[in-house]
Amino acid sequence: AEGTIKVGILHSLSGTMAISETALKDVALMTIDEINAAGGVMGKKLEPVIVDPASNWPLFAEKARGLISQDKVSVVFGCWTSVSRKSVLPVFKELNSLLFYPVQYEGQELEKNVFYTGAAPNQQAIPAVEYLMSEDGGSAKRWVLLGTDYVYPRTTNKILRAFLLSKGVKESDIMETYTPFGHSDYQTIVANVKAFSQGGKTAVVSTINGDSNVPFYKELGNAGLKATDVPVVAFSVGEEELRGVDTKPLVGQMAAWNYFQSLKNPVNDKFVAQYKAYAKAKNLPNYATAVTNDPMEATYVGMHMWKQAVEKAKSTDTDKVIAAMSGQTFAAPDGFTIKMDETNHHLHKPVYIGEVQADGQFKIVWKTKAPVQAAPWSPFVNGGKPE
Amino acid sequence: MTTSHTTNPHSSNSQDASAGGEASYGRFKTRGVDTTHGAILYLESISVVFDGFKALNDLSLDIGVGELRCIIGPNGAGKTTMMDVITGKTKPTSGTAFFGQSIDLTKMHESQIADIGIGRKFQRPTVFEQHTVFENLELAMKMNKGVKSTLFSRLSGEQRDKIGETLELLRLTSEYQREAGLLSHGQKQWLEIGMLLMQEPLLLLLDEPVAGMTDAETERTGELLNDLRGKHSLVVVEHDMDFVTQIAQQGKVTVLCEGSVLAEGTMAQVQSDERVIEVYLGR
Amino acid sequence: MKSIYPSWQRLLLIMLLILPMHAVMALDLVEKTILAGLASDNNNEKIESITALGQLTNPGAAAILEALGNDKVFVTTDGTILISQDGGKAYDPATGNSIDTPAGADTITINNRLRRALQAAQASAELYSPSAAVRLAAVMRLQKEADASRSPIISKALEKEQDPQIKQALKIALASSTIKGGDTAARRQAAFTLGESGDAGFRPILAAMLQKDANGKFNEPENDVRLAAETAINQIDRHQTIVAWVGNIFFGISLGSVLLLAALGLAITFGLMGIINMAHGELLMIGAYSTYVVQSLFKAYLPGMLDWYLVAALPVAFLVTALVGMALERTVIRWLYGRPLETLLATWGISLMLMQAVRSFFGAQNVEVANPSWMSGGVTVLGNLVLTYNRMVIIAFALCVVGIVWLVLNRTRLGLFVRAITQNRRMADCVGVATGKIDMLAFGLGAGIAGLAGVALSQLSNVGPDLGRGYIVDSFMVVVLGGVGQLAGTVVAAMGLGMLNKFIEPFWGAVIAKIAILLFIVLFVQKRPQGLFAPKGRSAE
Amino acid sequence: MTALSLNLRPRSMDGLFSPKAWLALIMVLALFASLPILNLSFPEGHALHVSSYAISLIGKFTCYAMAALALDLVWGYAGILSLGHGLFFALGGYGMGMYLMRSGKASPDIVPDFMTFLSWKSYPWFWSYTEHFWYALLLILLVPGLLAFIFGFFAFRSRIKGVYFSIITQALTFAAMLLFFRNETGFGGNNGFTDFKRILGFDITSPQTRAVLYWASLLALTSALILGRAITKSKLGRVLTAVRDAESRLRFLGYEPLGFKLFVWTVSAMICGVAGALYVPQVGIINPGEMSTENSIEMVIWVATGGRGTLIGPIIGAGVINGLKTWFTSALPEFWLYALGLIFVLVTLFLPQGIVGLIRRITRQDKA
Amino acid sequence: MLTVKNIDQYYGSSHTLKGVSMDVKRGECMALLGRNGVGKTTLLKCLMGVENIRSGSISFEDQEISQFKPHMRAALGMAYVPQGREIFARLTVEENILMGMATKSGRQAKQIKEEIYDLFPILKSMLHRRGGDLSGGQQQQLAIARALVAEPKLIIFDEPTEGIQPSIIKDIGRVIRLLRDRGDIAILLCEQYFDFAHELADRFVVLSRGEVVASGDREAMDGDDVKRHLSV
Ligand SMILES: Nc1ncnc2c1ncn2[C@@H]1O[C@H](COP(=O)(O)OP(=O)(O)OP(=O)(O)O)[C@@H](O)[C@H]1O
Ligand SMILES: Nc1ncnc2c1ncn2[C@@H]1O[C@H](COP(=O)(O)OP(=O)(O)OP(=O)(O)O)[C@@H](O)[C@H]1O
Ligand SMILES: [Mg+2]
Ligand SMILES: [Mg+2]
Repeated sequence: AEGTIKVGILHSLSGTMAISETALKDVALMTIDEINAAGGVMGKKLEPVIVDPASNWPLFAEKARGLISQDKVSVVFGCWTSVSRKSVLPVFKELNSLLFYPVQYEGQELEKNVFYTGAAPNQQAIPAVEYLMSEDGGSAKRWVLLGTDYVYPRTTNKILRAFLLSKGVKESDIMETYTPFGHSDYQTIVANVKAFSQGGKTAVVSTINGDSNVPFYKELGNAGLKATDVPVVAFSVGEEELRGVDTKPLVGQMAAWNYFQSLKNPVNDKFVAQYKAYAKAKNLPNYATAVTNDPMEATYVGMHMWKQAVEKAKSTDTDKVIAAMSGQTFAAPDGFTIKMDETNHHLHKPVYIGEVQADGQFKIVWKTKAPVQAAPWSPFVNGGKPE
Repeated sequence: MTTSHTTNPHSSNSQDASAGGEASYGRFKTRGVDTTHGAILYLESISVVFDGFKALNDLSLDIGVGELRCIIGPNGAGKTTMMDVITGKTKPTSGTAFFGQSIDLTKMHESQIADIGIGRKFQRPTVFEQHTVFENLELAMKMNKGVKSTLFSRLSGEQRDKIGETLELLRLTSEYQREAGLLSHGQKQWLEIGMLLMQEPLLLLLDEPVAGMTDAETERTGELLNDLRGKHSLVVVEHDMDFVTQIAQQGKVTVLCEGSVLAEGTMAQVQSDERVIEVYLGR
Repeated sequence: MKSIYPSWQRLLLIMLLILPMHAVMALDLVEKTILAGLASDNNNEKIESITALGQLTNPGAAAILEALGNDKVFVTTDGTILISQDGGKAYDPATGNSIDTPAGADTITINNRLRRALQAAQASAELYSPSAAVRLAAVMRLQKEADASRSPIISKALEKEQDPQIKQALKIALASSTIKGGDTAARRQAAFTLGESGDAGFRPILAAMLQKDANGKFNEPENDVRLAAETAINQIDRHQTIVAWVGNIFFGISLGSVLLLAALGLAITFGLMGIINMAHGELLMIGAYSTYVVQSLFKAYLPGMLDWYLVAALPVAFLVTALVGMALERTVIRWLYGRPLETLLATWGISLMLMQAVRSFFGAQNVEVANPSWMSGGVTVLGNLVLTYNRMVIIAFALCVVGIVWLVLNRTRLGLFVRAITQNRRMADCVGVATGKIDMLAFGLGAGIAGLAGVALSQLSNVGPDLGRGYIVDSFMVVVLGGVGQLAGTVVAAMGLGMLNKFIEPFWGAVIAKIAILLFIVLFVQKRPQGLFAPKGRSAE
Repeated sequence: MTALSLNLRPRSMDGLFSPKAWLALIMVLALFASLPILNLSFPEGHALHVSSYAISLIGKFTCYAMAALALDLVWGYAGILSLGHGLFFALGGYGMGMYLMRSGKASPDIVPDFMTFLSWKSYPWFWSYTEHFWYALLLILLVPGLLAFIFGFFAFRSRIKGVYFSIITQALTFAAMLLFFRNETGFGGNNGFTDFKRILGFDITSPQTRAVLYWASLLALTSALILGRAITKSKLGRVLTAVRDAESRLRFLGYEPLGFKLFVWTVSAMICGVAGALYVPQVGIINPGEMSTENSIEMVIWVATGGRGTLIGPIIGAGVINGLKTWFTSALPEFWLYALGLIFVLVTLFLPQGIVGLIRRITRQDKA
Repeated sequence: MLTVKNIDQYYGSSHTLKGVSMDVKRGECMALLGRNGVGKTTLLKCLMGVENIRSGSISFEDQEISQFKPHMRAALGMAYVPQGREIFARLTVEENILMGMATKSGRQAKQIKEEIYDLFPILKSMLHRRGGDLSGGQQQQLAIARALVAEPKLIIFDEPTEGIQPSIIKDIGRVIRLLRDRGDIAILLCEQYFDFAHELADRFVVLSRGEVVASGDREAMDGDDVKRHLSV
């Protein structure tokens, strides 16, 4: 309709990624409602256009093209996996449109048409490992880098390995293991981790993806590997993922994120309450147990910043909005007024490390003093330079 | 026992085909099969064992060139199994099967065996049910059956005529466009005989060709086989004694029982053999 | 999120906490100075304080430690340590008073490091616990803290201990604490003891003894002891090899039984009935979701029986999936017999709908299905191989289900009729088999078995809309590899693949193992083009 | 008798298509071929304008249609159900992807990111010469063809049939997918290849290049259709159907099914590879997801929906199903699976011969 | 016992049975004759319910059964020996025979009566062989045995002697005569082997192109009229 601004939402609502991405669609809609209730953007209401790329990568590209060229959306919020982002990138570049990508990723990328509101490796992985090396984190000496076999874990682990080596960890004290997508039998791996941990204080860095986490944690719990023996820090496990796990045996296992639902600050209190109310009002399945998590917060923040940028640019024109985005700040639920970097399209983000509690929430055991600037090009890969 | 000959007949066969379709199935040629000793098929002490059960037990048999041999015997005597061995469907546990003097059948595939000139009609009529009657005959027709020549093959007028003649013979002309699966049991029997004729094999194996045919048709089939006698070698398995009498004439009839030859002789001799009456004919 | 269900549990915890405290309150108070460290921001000071509390070995200190572990200890703005109680009250361990919780009191955060210190501190006290299990757990924890300072405590406990198993564990714990500090003989003895334990955890200590320091001197000065250490290392390594083998066998069987369970229903619907049932995975999923629903109902209405929800889930899951299966059979599949490839298309459509239905009802996220307590954890064998209870239960369960299926198919006429129908539907009808009814029952049975498998799978992995997709390919491979329609083949194939996988995985990793298995299947079928248990002869055509 | 026998022929053994069918084919072709012209020559907003989005969609569907046609050749005619055609499709795609990956770089020796992450300084041997378009084209034909040939040779020689064959094609494809998922394999892991820039020196995103790619796909599809038609109409086609219905009987007529099966199987794989190769520049990504079980099963579904054993049916099926999918995922993002699933069920129940069967039924009724 | 009135049957658009009427009485053997492809098998299939009829009526023991499914007809006491044997190839011989007792209750259907083996001794020695592995004639015997164990009221034979050795044909003839003489069972025998049919039949019908062209008592069977319809 006239007088509205269309916003594309490109998250898988079916297929393997629906488990994670559905909540992002919900939070995006909630944010749109919120913005509209407050008068919209430049006096115009936002109109969401939802499509389902069905966890199918070429379909992501097709849908992105459709959103931009058919539906004429001004901006797209979407994608979760790196490959989906890679798949839509050429489309955004070709049609010069704007994508807000809300998930932590492996870095090594910087595109004009994308704003990365999730963490770069230095905003998540490195601090987590530093913590585990510290006395409080358990002074780990041996490392298990465990991941699902795809790009994010591979790259992250490559960065971590280089980082660990630079800290004097020996090659023989690092074990790197990968599992196929959808792997559900972690018996051997848990046994191996256990055997490996006999050699000294060991920590596990898990980049296991999606569905595989449940069987992994179940096996871990039942095999009696407690967080006090071998702590596991995960980069892909948040509140939403823990909804599907019996967390009692996992108490003390860790996750590193830039946001946790359990953060105590007024912005977050409001955000959490707002989402719960939204879930209830929309009668989302399982609304009674609705939670917020890091990518949801990143979506929320991203959308608000985009709104501010549009208002600053007084236009939804891609180039003008991109220019206006630089240096935008927003009082985020993560407890800080965070800033969009002037040049690198990533947010400055605080890093938190949380331990799983019996109720599926995280207890924050460590945090950075201030937001960290993103380093999309890791100094541990290719000398920190783009290709 | 050499195997080097196994490819030979193949090539000579394809030359045959490229030389142009023969207009009739009547002409008898031994296409590279060495029949100098007058016999076209030698089975020597063949045994076939299925999970300990001896379906064929040291069976020896030979068929002369141009002979029409009837084989009878109780149900389960091993007649079909014998044909399975000859056509390569079943590998014998022991023993040898030679086609002519030099071709070892036990070392060949079904298709190679068919290619060197052994055709078979199955006990249960087996035709290509989704193909029309015409196409069934076309598929059976003698020609080079390699991939390439099949891909580029076109029916010549002569070949078409031949199919037409066969259809007449089978009384299936009016059905030629129908799918073979829709034929009645007896019609399928006929069709399969027709396919066998189209193959123009040197040796024809017919497993119960008249089962399910009316008496009149049985007689006709008998006449047809009598026609083929001398031009082809034939092995016919049947339980219909009138029919066997009709086609055996004065030729040899072999009685199989429990996997080996029980008796052999003219129809009259065999029919009066006490053992044959006991196990087969009944009183 | 877990606001409703843990309430009963929390209640239990609180009760446990309060009960001993009432007894304690009158007894001992704890000096404020010892507690002061807890109020510090520095974890080192907290740990000092915790260690000191542990050495007090009095029930008052124990109560504080326990409360710390349960996040029940507060520090007020002025640095007073309080234990929270029911109804907003707090107990002051230094004074024994119960007061209102003051505003601004902050929970003392326990992280892993503190938790570890806490456990060690509690361990000393727990060495005297009346419960053997608690004692054993405490000893095991002490074994890991190879610290000479603990030797006296352990020796004392060793004198008192009666239980032979715990005694042995104590000896090892003692050895691990004396190996560094004791005299030559003690060290040598300790090395032997550690070697006998077979526990790889001690290997680094022993190995370190054999290494030379910066000055080129051995860390362990005595040659004798070094020899003993070397023997011990060999002993440990040998033991570990055995452990690895036993482990692999167990893992293999357990993976095999998972594959078997997942495939069994398909062995009926596809193997016997000839339906290429692409919705099989979704039937597994329905079974798993039934488990979830039963669990939720138990939480809501029978919290006391929660541990037994799984038993109730079995018949429920069986019935629900069987009914779904029968409904599918009557509405869709019955029209497709004899057209197997069409069943592929239709059941694929059904599977899409079922998946989406679950998404609409239960959300796209996984739902939580917890192991009941009797299925949590595991038993440790051979020193450090944990055989988890849930896996063992599932192995046993798989055997039971196979047995039942076998009985139904071979001891009732259903099996005979089903096989007859698939081989010649028309003739089966002619001899008087009510084909419609049998089809429905057989499909219902296959679906129900899938439902049972779903219950088992819910105990191992995630319960979500995609659950089925993860198993469908494997299930088909198992059924086909075994030979379609051969129950025994299915069993052997499942176990074989499970074993093979688990024996490859340690060498090549999970990814290559999976690839190797798939290629193995490709090659195996070349050898046996009709599967493992292929019918031979004429009838096979 | 001669008069009679001259009329005898297998069902419509004459020409490839009836004159009417030729006409229809040419008309449909002309219609589709003219779309890019409409796209280029009319501005957006004009009544005759065809959006680039539509062009890219149809281009993509054309490739799918080709894959479906390839599958129909083996499944519909020779009764070989492959649950692994996604593999050949993907291999063709990867072949093209390798070329595009290198042609877009300033120099073809610059290695892509994922190799940098692996600390590879130069391309591994299996990437050699892929910067040359014609060599890549060769790979696109040869790799799927050779793989199919070798795999088929052993499988058919072992007389693996029916579900057993289907399952091993599935196993092979699954294994290949896992292999390609691994970063070390050297094909970009899960991310595969994206961000293509140039093809034969032309900007891959320009409307003209798109139009050419679109036409190329259309041409390839048409050629594949005619080739398929020629094969199935020949005597070899009838042998194939005989293989499907009674393979062992065929042997006793002197045909060795191995060669026949291997022939269509390989041809089919190659067509599928070409489809994949044309698909990649149009969608801009190739990753191992193309080898997932679901994708291969979906191809089977296109064939079944359109009408198995008709060649034209799979083309229609691929178009219809993908069209619906595109439409549903935008129009009913949260419910489309119900709709699609229901369509599959209804098609099987009410259109046993697929869409083509329905059309035939209707036209036959008209005549009757 | 079985009455067929005016039934019409079509395969697609081809009219295979045209107004066929006949009846079979208890205690008699009725022979169905005709050339190949005239519709004999089709008629029997219609009686058994394997093919649907378009019009006409079929009644069994005064009950209209033309809408019944085959298994319901079997339950009423009809048994069928089809042309082409149609045994269950991958069931064992024993299971095949047990299938014949599908209409009986589970308990009754446990034990196979020895009488059957007296008739077909070969089956006893092959109880555990798969049906499909048997020779053609053995399969035919099995198919007959399967029908007999059902203890039916009406038994329909479609060319039961096909592929069977002469001595056993005689045995089968004896059995049919025995059944007929017992008087409580009706037999419908479709047979090409004229002498065999002639010996057993009380009455006969001849089909030609889907129509009944002749019928009568045994005496009339030798008639030229019949011969004409059977010859080529
Ligand atoms: N695969 C097999 N397994 C076990 N026994 C078999 C197998 N194939 C054949 N037989 C047995 O071998 C014997 C010979 O069978 P065959 O079919 O050759 O008999 P036949 O002489 O053709 O009989 P008929 O006249 O009944 O056709 C039979 O007893 C049969 O049961
Ligand atoms: N399923 C079918 N669809 C179409 N036509 C059929 C079908 N089955 C049989 N027919 C045709 O119906 C006619 C009668 O066939 P039927 O099998 O009843 O003959 P029959 O009298 O039993 O012959 P036979 O003595 O050869 O067994 C035949 O012309 C046959 O081609
Ligand atoms: Mg036989
Ligand atoms: Mg008949």
